[in-house]
Amino acid sequence: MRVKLLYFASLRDAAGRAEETLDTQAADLRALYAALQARHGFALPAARLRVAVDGAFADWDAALREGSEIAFIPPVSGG
Amino acid sequence: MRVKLLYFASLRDAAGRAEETLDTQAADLRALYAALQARHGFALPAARLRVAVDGAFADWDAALREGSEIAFIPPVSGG
Amino acid sequence: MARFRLADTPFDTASLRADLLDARVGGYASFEGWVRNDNEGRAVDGLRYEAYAALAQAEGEAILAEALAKFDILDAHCVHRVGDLAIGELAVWVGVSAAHRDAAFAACRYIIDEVKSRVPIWKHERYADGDAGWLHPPGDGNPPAG
Amino acid sequence: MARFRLADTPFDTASLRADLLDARVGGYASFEGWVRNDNEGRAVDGLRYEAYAALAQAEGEAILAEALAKFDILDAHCVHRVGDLAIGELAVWVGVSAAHRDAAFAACRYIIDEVKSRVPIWKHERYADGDAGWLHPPGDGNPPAG
Repeated sequence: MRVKLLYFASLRDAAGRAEETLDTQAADLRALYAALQARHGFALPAARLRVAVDGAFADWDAALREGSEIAFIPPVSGG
Repeated sequence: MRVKLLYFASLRDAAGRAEETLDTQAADLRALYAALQARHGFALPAARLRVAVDGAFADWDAALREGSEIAFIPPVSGG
Repeated sequence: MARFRLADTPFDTASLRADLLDARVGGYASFEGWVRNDNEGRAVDGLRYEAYAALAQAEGEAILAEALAKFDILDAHCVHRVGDLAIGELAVWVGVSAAHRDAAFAACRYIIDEVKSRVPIWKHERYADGDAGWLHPPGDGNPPAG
Repeated sequence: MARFRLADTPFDTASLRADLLDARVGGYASFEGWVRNDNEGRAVDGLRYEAYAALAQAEGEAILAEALAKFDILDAHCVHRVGDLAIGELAVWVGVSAAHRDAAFAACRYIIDEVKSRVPIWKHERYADGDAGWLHPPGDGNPPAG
């Protein structure tokens, strides 16, 4: 399954890139983040993040969709 | 005892003037207002007013002072 | 400088806001009261504010001093119009600067509530039906006719 | 017109305020967040806001729609800066118009609180001591170094 990943803020700094395209067998978004966390050394646990698919917040248990754009949302600090 | 009186809003309309100078024997500010109420037909009872002497809020039981400036303050409606 | 001011002509809020800018400010809350075209279901054409100026000034300053003592704010100003106002005109402005928003909001609310309940300013409304009257709330419900 | 907007350059609050003026408005509440020179005791030189723009826009609009449904207000707008900001610069503005002040204050507070907690915007602070970091509250207390 091929997906596009978007990284923001500290996740982007840790990954060293703002986006990447990935081939993955992850069963759901939670498993995908776990794999990326190991690969990029993300300090933030999934419990502190939200996840969005194609521009809308999604559930961590959702299965991946081919060609979707996935963004991991670290705790926000606007305002 | 000679005092100066200031009237505002509906009291001024009822009195037909913004101020007047008065010779009075009223024992306190409450008695003074009662006399003026009878004279000018003020609709507002003292219980709904505040009273100020020389630019500061005062107690209705205060005695009159020669030459003081007394203002009766109808319920306010700024803002 | 006085923190409370009566203005007998329209005033500019941009410069009032700018006066409160400061590198320590994280939150700025402001409130404005504008002349509405309606008061409790009656169509309003315009209004006039009258003040007992000396006492209004003193009471307004007292309220702003209270706000500075009660809340963790940096500064607060308030300006209230007097004279004739048309629909849509600015009647009162409150601006509060603080490090954080909790205090800015709380102080802004405190100031407008106290100004409305304590400062000797009176509103005379002219209605579309030709009636007019002074507002002396609460108690009589409707403004007096005439 | 969008009620929520990201701005990548400084914006003017006077025209935003003017957009909310209307003869039915009796109360206008606004809130502004400015860049402070201090965050929890650390001297701040400046900061950068980054957003996930598509989702930030959608979430901001959702918050303003919620405010219009929850509170008896006439309109509400919000603008949030992204990019590099210096001390004293405006980071976020909220404006709410209503017939009465209760609803205007409540909605204004609701909007800024929700924007700060839900809209995907992140602050990167540069400190006077040379350190810098992304803020990811709450939990870690101090911003990450580096």
